[in-house]
Amino acid sequence: MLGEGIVKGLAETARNFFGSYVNKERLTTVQFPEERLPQIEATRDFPFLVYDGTDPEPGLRCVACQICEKECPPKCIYIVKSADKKPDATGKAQFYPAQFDIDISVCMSCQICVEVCPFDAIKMDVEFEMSSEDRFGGLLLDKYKLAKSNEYYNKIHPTEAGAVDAALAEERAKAKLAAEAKAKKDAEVAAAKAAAAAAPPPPDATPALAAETPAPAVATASGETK
Amino acid sequence: MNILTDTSVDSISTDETDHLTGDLLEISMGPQHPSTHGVFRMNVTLDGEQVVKLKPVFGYLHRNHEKIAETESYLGCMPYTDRLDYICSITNNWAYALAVETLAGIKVPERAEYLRVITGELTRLQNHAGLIGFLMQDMGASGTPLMYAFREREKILDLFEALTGARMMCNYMRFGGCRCDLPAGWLDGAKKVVEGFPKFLDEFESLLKTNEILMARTQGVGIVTKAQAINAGLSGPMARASGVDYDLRKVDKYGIYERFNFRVPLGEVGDVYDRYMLRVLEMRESVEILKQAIRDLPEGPIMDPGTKIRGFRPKAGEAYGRIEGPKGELGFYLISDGSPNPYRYRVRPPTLINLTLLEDMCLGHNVADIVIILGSIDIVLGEVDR
Amino acid sequence: MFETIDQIFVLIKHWLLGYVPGMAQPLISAILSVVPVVIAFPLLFAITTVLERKGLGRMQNRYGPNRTGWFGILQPMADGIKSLTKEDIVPRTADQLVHFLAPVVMVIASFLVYAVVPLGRNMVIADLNAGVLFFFAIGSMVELSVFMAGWSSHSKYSLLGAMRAIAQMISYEMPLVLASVVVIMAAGSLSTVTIVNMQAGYTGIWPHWYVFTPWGITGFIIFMIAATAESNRCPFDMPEGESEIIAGYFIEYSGFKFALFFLAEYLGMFATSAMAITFFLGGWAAPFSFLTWIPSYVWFFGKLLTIICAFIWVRGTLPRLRMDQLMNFAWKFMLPLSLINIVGAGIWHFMPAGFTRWGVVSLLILLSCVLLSRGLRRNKWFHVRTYRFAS
Amino acid sequence: MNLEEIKSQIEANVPGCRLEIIPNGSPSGQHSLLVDVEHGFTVASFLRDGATPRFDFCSNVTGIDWPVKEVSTKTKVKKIVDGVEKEVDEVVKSQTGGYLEVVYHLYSIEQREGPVVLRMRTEDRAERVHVPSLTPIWRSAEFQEREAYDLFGILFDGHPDLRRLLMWEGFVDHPMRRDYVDPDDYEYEPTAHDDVLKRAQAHRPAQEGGL
Repeated sequence: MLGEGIVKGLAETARNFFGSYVNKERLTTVQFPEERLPQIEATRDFPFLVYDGTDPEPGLRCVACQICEKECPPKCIYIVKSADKKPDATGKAQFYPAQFDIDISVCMSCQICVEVCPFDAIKMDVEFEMSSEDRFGGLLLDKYKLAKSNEYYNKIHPTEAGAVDAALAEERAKAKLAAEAKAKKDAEVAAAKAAAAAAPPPPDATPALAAETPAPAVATASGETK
Repeated sequence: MNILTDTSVDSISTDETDHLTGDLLEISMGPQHPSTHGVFRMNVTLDGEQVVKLKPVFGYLHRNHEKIAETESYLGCMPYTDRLDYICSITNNWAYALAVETLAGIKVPERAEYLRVITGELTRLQNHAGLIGFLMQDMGASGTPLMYAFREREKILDLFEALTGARMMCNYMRFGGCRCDLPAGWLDGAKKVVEGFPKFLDEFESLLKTNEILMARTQGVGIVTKAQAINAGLSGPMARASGVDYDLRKVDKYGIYERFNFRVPLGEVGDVYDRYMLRVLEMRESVEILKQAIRDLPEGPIMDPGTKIRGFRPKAGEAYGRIEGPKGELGFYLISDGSPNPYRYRVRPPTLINLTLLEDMCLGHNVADIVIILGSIDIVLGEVDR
Repeated sequence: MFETIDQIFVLIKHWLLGYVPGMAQPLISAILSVVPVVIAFPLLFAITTVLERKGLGRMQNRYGPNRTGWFGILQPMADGIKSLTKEDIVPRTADQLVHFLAPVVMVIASFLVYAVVPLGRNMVIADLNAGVLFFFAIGSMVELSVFMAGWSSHSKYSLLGAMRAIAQMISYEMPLVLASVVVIMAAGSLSTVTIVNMQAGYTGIWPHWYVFTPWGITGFIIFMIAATAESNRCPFDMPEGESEIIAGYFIEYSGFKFALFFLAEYLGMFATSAMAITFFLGGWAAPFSFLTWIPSYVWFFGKLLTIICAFIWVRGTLPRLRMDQLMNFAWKFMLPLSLINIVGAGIWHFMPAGFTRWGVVSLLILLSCVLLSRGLRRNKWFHVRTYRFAS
Repeated sequence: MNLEEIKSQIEANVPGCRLEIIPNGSPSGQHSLLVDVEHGFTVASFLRDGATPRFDFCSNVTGIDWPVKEVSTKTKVKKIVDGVEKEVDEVVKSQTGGYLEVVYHLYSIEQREGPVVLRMRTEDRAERVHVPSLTPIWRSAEFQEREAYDLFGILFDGHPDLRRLLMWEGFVDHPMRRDYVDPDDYEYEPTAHDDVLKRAQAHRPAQEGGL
């Protein structure tokens, strides 16, 4: 009979019409500014820089190695490496980015910078309400705008950050052991010059791995002990 | 009628106008037109409402993807492939990863292969769901089927976000495996979505399958014969709707597709209705594959440990890798000269080649049919123009 | 008491007219009748737009407008302000005068038809004894304005839209008129008021509406389908066809002129729906005899809203037909069926009351309906297919 | 299916054609068949209609630019230097490239075989850039050959509608060539720190003065 399919379709829309009043499954719209979806942990949008401790200035994990700048597909990262070294959060002297800018109007959120970073210094943010009236300047984030604390990172990506922290702690512990061993050796060797070498290393700023190890260590501060 | 004649560069001359029957009307459908699925343009010559000539005009979204890739590392090309066919980024990743793996002879661990199948088939589901919704929208169904399709697609996009961090630009695969492993609880969510999907298909079918208007509009419109389809290089659901038994999942058996039990539906006529129905049937088969893959997913590594992602330099040589993308055969042709950048990086865009027969399909039909024929080809301009 | 509420608008009018000097009375009386109608129906238009958007939204599993005012009630106000403040663009090559006149003519024509619509008991602007004729005559003025709009815009899309609109409207005017002929035959009058009065009685609690006869229901369905096409509603919205020819004949209109077209379209839809109510659904008459205490105008607008909801429902479900299929449907199905329906009504008239005439007329109409639909289905391309799988 | 077999099939059926198997160094093992330009069309139509299996599906068509490149190969040669015979590294410089290449990837849908990679080379990169169009044989090559013409400047003789595909009519250069230089007069989106920005800024006064 002509019209059978049409009637079936009408029944379907009627079912959906009434269903949308009773069934939450059918009405999936979220009223945005008032309601928000729960944060999905893996969500990513733009990169930010992680710092340890409370102060971003020394705490930045970034050592300006510029790998991300080279690997960034749309070339939105701009880094100027510092000429000098400054102590970082653990107290070791490090190069640091004198300038670290990300043009998020160019960034395409591919997170390749995160993947290639050997220092776990750059991570993906979840902040998306970043509209700005200034089309160019407002979307160019400098290192002060980019720097966010490790606590924040732990808050937005708990699983991932937990793994990173554990790995870092392990690295540091290893580095500490190595440094202690080295210090011991040094102490034995330099027993005669007792005053110079016997001083116990500070608890956190222990000298770390040998410089040539490319492992993702926080710091290679062997220069200090030498 | 002079003013009504388009004077653009590639306008078609109307010299052969028969003055007894009146002038031909030339209209430019697109680049700003609601149903060209992006910035696509067709120069259409009409006799009344009948199409007598149709010339597609491309390039409004051209960004020379292939040239960009020549300046990027092999890893850096990966996020750009997301932006080819931005509806199904994961299968684009897969095709590129497959091409690089063929080029460098990389083995992919088993778990990664399963993850690829799961995400790839989910991509197919959401692509086809979106497409049939858009096709109905082109047919004038004021958004209802589209919204149902999007409601379902949304669930799959949520899964993608939970896995890869992004809903559409997933950037998920790497040559030698996948970027990240499943988060906790993801598989259960996926299982729920996959099991709920046939319900949506049933709903969609009862809404439209026997609808007289749908049948009247789509049957007998835009017919492609089997011989035409093969000769014009049509691939994917477009070719299978014309009866070409050519599904790369069966033919090339890339990845681990030979382990799964699924069927390849074939059309008889090759008209818009067949193309629409084939997508519905393919979704049902994809659901079957997904069920099997989720059931069998093994434990293990997700990346080949021997593959260096950064600073990857394959040996000089070339490779063509292709997969059965949701829209057709998506191929990547790579030439390496031993440097970290591909010497030549070529995308075989399925939708561009599927458009080859657009004029042949539209001739003699109405303006309204152009829209649904184009809709049934399933183009994405990001891939057509690259 | 109920009588007073039912007649309240009439009483107010007479009370107001009492203060007017005798000479000015006809003019003031006309104004007093016209102004409420001119206010009420655009108001209904505003309500309908919200209703439509929210209804469509719910059918599509979303909320619809809910930000302006309470639950989005003020959305049409916002839309109106927006369209008023928008720039009025006239194409350089357009025929300026005709381009300006087209929406005006359309709105005027749409308002004029309300002159003969009985909105309630004793509530009609002009009880013309050829009211039905007036309605169809003025109704076809819309075609003129559509063509004016399409031609003067000097755009190919609007030309296509205008051509489609003319072809469609003229084709569907035929079944529209023929479907109402059965009512005129039964009522024996062209006056809308008489037609409603003929249906106002009750047998027991059941009303004497024409829709409760075999020829009446057929006529009603034909009338509604034709009315859908006349008012360019889905699935017959080819003249607009936003996915094909974008907006059809009013593609080159913007701002308030566009809003006027929109208004006129909805007014046309209300008018044809109101006529369907008048012809087949007993106008302002209550559906059951024990419900007559509810004022007549409430029944009228209630029925009107029901029909509008049906329109929205159909729009939310169906895809659009193609031009040639639409024409086929009009000339090969609707027209013959409405002619047979007239024959059926004639047979009904000359047969004695009882189940026999019910059976005979129903059988005649059903049979012809099946035969005609088989004729439409004879097309090779009209089947649910089954698919094979590759081995 | 073996490329050697196909080569011998073609040689037996298309007299006079010069074929060469280009080896592929990568693990993919997709070696290709270089066909001379004069016999390209005949070879292709033989592959579609006469060969076993019949290659009825032309999947991918693309161009490649090989600019002239100096390759220096080091060989150890025995030479008499200062009257003493010594083993000395001798650098032999040779030139490769200097042509445009079209690549066709052919499959057989019937036999499910493939790919056969067919290559044709133009004589040089400037003037004699003609190859026969295979669109009359495989319709799927239509847009792809147009694209190769557009982006590489390869002229396909016998193509029914050889116009630019992606760039606009009136665009002069061919952007996929290796030595292509951006015209530098587009409206660049200004981005901080971008060398593009610098170029655009440097260009702007000249443009304003020039126009």
